[in-house]
Amino acid sequence: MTAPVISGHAIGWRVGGAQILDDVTLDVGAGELLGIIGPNGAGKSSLVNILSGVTRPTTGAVHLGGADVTRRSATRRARLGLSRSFQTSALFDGLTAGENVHLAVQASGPAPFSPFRPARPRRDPAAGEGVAALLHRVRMGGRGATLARDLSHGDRRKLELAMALASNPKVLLLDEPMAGVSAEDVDGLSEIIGEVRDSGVAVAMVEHHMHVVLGLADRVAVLHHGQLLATGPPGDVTRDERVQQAYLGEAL
Amino acid sequence: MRSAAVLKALPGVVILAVLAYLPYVPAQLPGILPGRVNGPGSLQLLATCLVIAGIALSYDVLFGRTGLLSFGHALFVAAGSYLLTISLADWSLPLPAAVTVAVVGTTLLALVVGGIALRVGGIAFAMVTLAFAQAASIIVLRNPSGVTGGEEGKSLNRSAVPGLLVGVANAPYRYWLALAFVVLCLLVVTLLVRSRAGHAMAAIRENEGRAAVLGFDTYRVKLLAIVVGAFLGGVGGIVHAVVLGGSNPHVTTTEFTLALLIMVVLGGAGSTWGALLGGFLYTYADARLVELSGAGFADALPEVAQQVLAEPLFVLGLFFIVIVYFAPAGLTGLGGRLIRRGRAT
Amino acid sequence: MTTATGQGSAPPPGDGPVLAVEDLHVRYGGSHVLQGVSFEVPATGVTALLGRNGVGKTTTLKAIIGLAPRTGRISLRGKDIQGDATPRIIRAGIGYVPEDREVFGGLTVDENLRLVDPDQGVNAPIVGRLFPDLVSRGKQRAGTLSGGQQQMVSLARVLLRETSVLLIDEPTKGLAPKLVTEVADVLAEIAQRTPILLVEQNLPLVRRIADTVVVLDAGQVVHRGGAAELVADQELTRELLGVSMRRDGAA
Amino acid sequence: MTDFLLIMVTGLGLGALYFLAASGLSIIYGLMGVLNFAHGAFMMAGSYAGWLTMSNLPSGLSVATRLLVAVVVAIAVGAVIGLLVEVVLIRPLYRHHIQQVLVTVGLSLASVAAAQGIWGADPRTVEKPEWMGGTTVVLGARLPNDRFVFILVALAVFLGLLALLHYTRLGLIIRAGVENRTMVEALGINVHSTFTIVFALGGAAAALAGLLYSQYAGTVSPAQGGSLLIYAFIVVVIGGMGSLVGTAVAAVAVGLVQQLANFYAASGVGDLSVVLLLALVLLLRPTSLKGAHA
Amino acid sequence: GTPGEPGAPADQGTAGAGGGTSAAPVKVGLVYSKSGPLATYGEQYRQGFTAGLDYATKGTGAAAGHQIEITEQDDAGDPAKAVAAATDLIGQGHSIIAGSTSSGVALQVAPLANDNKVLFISGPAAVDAVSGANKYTFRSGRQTYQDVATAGSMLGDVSGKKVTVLAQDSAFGKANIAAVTAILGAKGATVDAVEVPAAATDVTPFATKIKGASPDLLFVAWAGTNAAAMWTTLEQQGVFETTKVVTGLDIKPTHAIFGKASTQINFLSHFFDGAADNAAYQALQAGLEKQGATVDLFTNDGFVAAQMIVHAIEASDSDVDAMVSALEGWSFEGPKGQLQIRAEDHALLQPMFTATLKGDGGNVVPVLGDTLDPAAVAPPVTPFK
Ligand SMILES: Nc1ncnc2c1ncn2[C@@H]1O[C@H](COP(=O)(O)OP(=O)(O)OP(=O)(O)O)[C@@H](O)[C@H]1O
Ligand SMILES: Nc1ncnc2c1ncn2[C@@H]1O[C@H](COP(=O)(O)OP(=O)(O)OP(=O)(O)O)[C@@H](O)[C@H]1O
Ligand SMILES: [Mg+2]
Ligand SMILES: [Mg+2]
Repeated sequence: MTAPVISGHAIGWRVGGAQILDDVTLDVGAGELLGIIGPNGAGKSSLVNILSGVTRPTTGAVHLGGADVTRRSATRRARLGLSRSFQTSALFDGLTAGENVHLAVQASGPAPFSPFRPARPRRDPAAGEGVAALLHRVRMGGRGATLARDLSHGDRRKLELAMALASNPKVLLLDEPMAGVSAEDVDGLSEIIGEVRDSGVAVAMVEHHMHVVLGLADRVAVLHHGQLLATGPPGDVTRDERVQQAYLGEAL
Repeated sequence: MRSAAVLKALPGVVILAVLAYLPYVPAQLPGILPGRVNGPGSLQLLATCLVIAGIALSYDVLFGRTGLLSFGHALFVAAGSYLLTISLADWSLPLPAAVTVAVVGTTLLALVVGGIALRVGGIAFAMVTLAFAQAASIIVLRNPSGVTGGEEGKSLNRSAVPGLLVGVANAPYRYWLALAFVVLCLLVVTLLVRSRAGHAMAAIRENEGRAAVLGFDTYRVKLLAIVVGAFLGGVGGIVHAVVLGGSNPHVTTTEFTLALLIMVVLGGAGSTWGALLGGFLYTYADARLVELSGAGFADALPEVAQQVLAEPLFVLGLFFIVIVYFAPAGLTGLGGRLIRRGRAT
Repeated sequence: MTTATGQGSAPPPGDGPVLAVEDLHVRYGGSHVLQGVSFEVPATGVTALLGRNGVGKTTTLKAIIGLAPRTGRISLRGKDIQGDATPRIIRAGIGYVPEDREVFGGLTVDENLRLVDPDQGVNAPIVGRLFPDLVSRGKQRAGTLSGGQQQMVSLARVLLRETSVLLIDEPTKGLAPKLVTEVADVLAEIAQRTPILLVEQNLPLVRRIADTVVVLDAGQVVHRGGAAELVADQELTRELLGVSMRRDGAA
Repeated sequence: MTDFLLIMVTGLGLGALYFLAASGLSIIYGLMGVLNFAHGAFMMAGSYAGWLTMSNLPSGLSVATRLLVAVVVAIAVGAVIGLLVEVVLIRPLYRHHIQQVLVTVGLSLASVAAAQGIWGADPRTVEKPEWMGGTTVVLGARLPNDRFVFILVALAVFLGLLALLHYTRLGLIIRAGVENRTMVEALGINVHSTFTIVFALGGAAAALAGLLYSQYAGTVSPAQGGSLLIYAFIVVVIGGMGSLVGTAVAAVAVGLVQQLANFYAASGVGDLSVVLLLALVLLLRPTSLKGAHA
Repeated sequence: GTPGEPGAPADQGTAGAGGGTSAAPVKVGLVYSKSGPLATYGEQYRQGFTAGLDYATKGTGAAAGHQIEITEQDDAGDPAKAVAAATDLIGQGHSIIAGSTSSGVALQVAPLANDNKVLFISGPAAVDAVSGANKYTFRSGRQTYQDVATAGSMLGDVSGKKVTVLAQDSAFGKANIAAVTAILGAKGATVDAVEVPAAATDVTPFATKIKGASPDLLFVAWAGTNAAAMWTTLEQQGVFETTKVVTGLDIKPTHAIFGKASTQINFLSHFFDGAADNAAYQALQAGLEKQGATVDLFTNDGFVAAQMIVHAIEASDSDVDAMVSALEGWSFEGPKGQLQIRAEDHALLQPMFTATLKGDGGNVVPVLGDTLDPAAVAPPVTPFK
């Protein structure tokens, strides 16, 4: 395996007197997909927040592409090649799907808010094609002109993914991308995520749909009460008795 | 594609061309304009309306485009206006230098004030900008070392500006100056809206948290919006001072910012022509309602009602509420809706 | 009165449905989301409302309690509630668990519950029995709860009051597998006393607790029947929902 | 020492007036997220209602009696105005916070202009009970009696509102409704009436503040409410946007800082002391101002 | 064609041709506050003007055979509106503008008069800078200097006395402080000032400072809305016990705001009901009565403005320079006594009054103290720039 693209070292996070995360160390390499599972409230979203820079850890360090980014803002990390999605979808509801993606492309490009550069250079078809390609990549080719607020749930999640991909990220953090997605779309989404991973991106995915995690993940990390309970290939982890007891139960 | 773009820009160009030609139109429009259209009174009124329209557009960069509710935009207009009159009169600078001082000074002020005020967001931002503008207003009224003229204002040093801009007979030239300012605002705002900055501003207006995570430095984008708005507002202040022959403390007040807000909403926030239309109509109505109230149209009403109707702000305030209510997209939005409905049936 | 025992509420007239929806239409601006939906919720058990993303399942629930602009006939225990305002409909005996939890993030867990039942809050017996995790978190602001914990608050909220039918929208969305099982058990238990109209994507769960199913597609009901039969019929599930059950069972 | 005592007591009195002016604004903002720009107009309504009541009651009654009646009338008028404004103007714009602000801006412009049209722009004198116009000498300082009244009223309003918010079901429903009105309704609770009550409360508090301020100023004028409103805004911002306790602390701080700066500091500092205080709070603790509710 | 011109010659041609036989009317524009914060001042001015025009034209409304046509415009106290209105009036051929209720308006309109060579007669605006502003600007009321000089007269010999000015920290306040320092300082008084910030709500700190310094004379220059609170505080803190307090007497409706202090204050006054008695005063009183009004502070300014305008038109109906020459140095009788327009800077030299208030039923009314000679309160000459 290649050197890890993103890693967290001994991450701890205390808030309101509670130790939410405790000594969590994990990493993801290029072209690798790490599944993060664990009971509700285990600290998965908190971990994603810390890796992406939305919250600062109390202890420990985050490295991105070899550099220590623990003190860098979310914006800086985004520009260093980190992308993420949210547990509850966050889109520009008043804009169309195409515009949403376009903004994501612009945000990750050079001079993202220069007042002196047109947002859509007339003679640069590449920009427009980029948007179309991204939409196509998440199987939303025909929906570019639909307002985000009018999209169905599954399409919203796909759109989020397209936006996360707009920056050609080195690292992609996904927080429950399949939540509330119908069975049919789950298949589509996992296929897309698989393609992303195969293109060489380091992907970390929090997800409760076990069959998706098992189908996609190269390695799985299990969080429990803020601690790393187990890491390893999916098969090993699901056989781990503690994992079964804490997380899987008698799965439906 | 190209011809479509030309077609889209056509109405605007026609409107501007008609406006530019007005000083050659000797017609009388009784009730609408005082005296003939190209008389000094009418042109002075129209010039004032145009300047304020441009300033309203500068405010729309913050409010309509970026979603920043600022109650302190007056500060920048006042800075442009006072810096010009003070540099001309007290520092005896030549006109180009004075204009430079006013523009640069206003922009720097925007950087400082915006930099501090943007440490908070939403309604708190509105209130903080209000407090700053209020402080500026107080300073102007205190007349420090006699430079601002306090509540009496500061008149323009007429010997320092070209003769063409002074005197009643030269009203057409001041009118064209105001029109040129509007064109400048239109160009800057149109280019800004199409630029990456404009799109980033729209993103912040829609969902600021999301924009931040996408990688936009929202603080800087908002600061940019404030600076661009302040730049145009400052230029507006300069033109305002020239058109009116001086600075007066009214432009420092909260009422002035509130009026700008009303204009923008009236015309349609986030719409270039909307802000211009709103600014123009508000100023026009404010000036003409005073006239009309004396015209006796309300004689049939009881005296109290007459007294109340004689207050332009009462009429404007109520009208504004009605607009917010029934045409939240402003007059331009309403117009668009009517046109679409007309086409549909 | 505080547990969902159903005693005291008037029994449904005969064996008739507790909730009947007839020719329900919902339009949002230009789009006609529901185009004449009709179905009934029997007085016992779980009725599952199924369909692909965006067909209007959530909209159906919202329309029933007056949160979506609707036309048609909706009656609760034979009484017409179509024109009523939301709070009235709710007080007539409907409990609603929204799709995205919608807990009050600024309020504590306890306050969230006291909103429904001023007297008990987090110490209500039913909370202790079904969601022990919440009891110790009474003073935590609900906005800082994990997604799953918020779902528990949302569920607990409707169980504090006595209702004749519960409308529950994707209760297992974002829940850990173990919790999914637990919630399924809770729902099954509740359903013994109070009928449930359940929107759910998780077919195994539907198979486990639902008695009847109603499938929506393109704004209309395309299938009604027993839950077991539908889930067993792979052809039909693929046709109606675009999936087959095989692989799901493998986990 | 004598001077210091006098400055402190009048500073507290001023703080009390600021708190009264800000309290209505603060609860309406804190609970409903509505920045009520018409608050100044509410205050003006209170002061005019009081003035009209006092001048229309038979002059045989003592001034104090007439003042008490005026207080009741003003509070009632404020509550009714608040109620009407909420039902007619605010409610239909639910969720559109900016539009709500805009409507109140329009309302404040229109109502001040209307008052100016009806009663003129000039200040009108109001009567003041003999005792309230007098002073009590403590340690050589002549402490104006009316400040004690202001302080006591402000304290009563503060405690009353605090209790209402935190110990009543109404407070709970309001706080929930601010976040998600639809969901409160979906739990079977009628929020409309609750919000109307909040606005009526805010209106009543504003009217009371307006009336007391006119007692302090000795006059009523259309512009009075607006001038007090600026301070109310600053107090609400420094206090942390909608926190009642914060508002109270900030009101006292602003009142004291202003008086102390005016007495001890060079002219010019006193002038801007309040804005400087605001900038300082902003630079040091921006997070406390991000808009916590209740 | 030339912008702004094309239609003009034709327009004016017809107007001019029409007036071939009988003398053409002279158009006079009044730009003053009909609405806004100074509407009451404006109303008084207008009432006085009507009475004055009647008096000066002997009821004909014409001077030297020219009908005087009055056009009124409201400036709402806003200089921007005033400039627009004046521009409009000048553009329509008005060669005489009068009005300016507020100082801000006066200072912004005065340059217009110079730019366009029209006669401007400023109204109630008190700012000193109107005198000596330019050749075409005159005033029909008093100026701040005359107010202050009147106050100074009340102290008798001020040499070695301590004088404090309590003023708002604004241009108006600063002008008063400067005037007091110049006038009374020159006579040997030590003058200091307590400036109250515009943002101060409560004046207790300032009253305390004054009490501590206990000056011989306190001159109060206050134009704010919280005047009543200020007087109450001065009274409560016992300033009147040790210090002689002087201030200007404002319009009638404000006489009540002095509260308990009213009988302890010495007032200087520009004009009030019963301040003088002569033919002009009686004409003013009668003229106001016809309009259902009574004599008050600014009715004088309107009356005098009308007198000046009629005098100017009698000199010439269109040559503004001739009007200016006729007015310069003119001496005449106005309602408050003998007035003279000083040629060097167009200051209006006029008598001033002192007064006290006395209770009269529930009301307070002013009582005349001294009448000061115009020369005793004459401002220094500020020649035109
Ligand atoms: N600001 C906070 N204050 C107090 N507790 C918090 C805060 N933020 C999170 N928590 C707690 O930290 C724990 C972990 O939360 P987190 O959202 O990371 O869980 P999760 O693993 O993503 O769960 P889920 O699968 O349900 O989304 C939860 O118990 C939550 O209540
Ligand atoms: N407020 C609204 N305005 C406009 N369209 C809406 C609105 N709410 C829902 N829709 C549209 O109505 C359709 C049905 O939405 P609904 O949320 O009911 O679907 P659903 O079946 O619950 O889907 P999911 O499985 O994703 O939850 C969707 O196409 C959606 O975009
Ligand atoms: Mg989570
Ligand atoms: Mg749904």
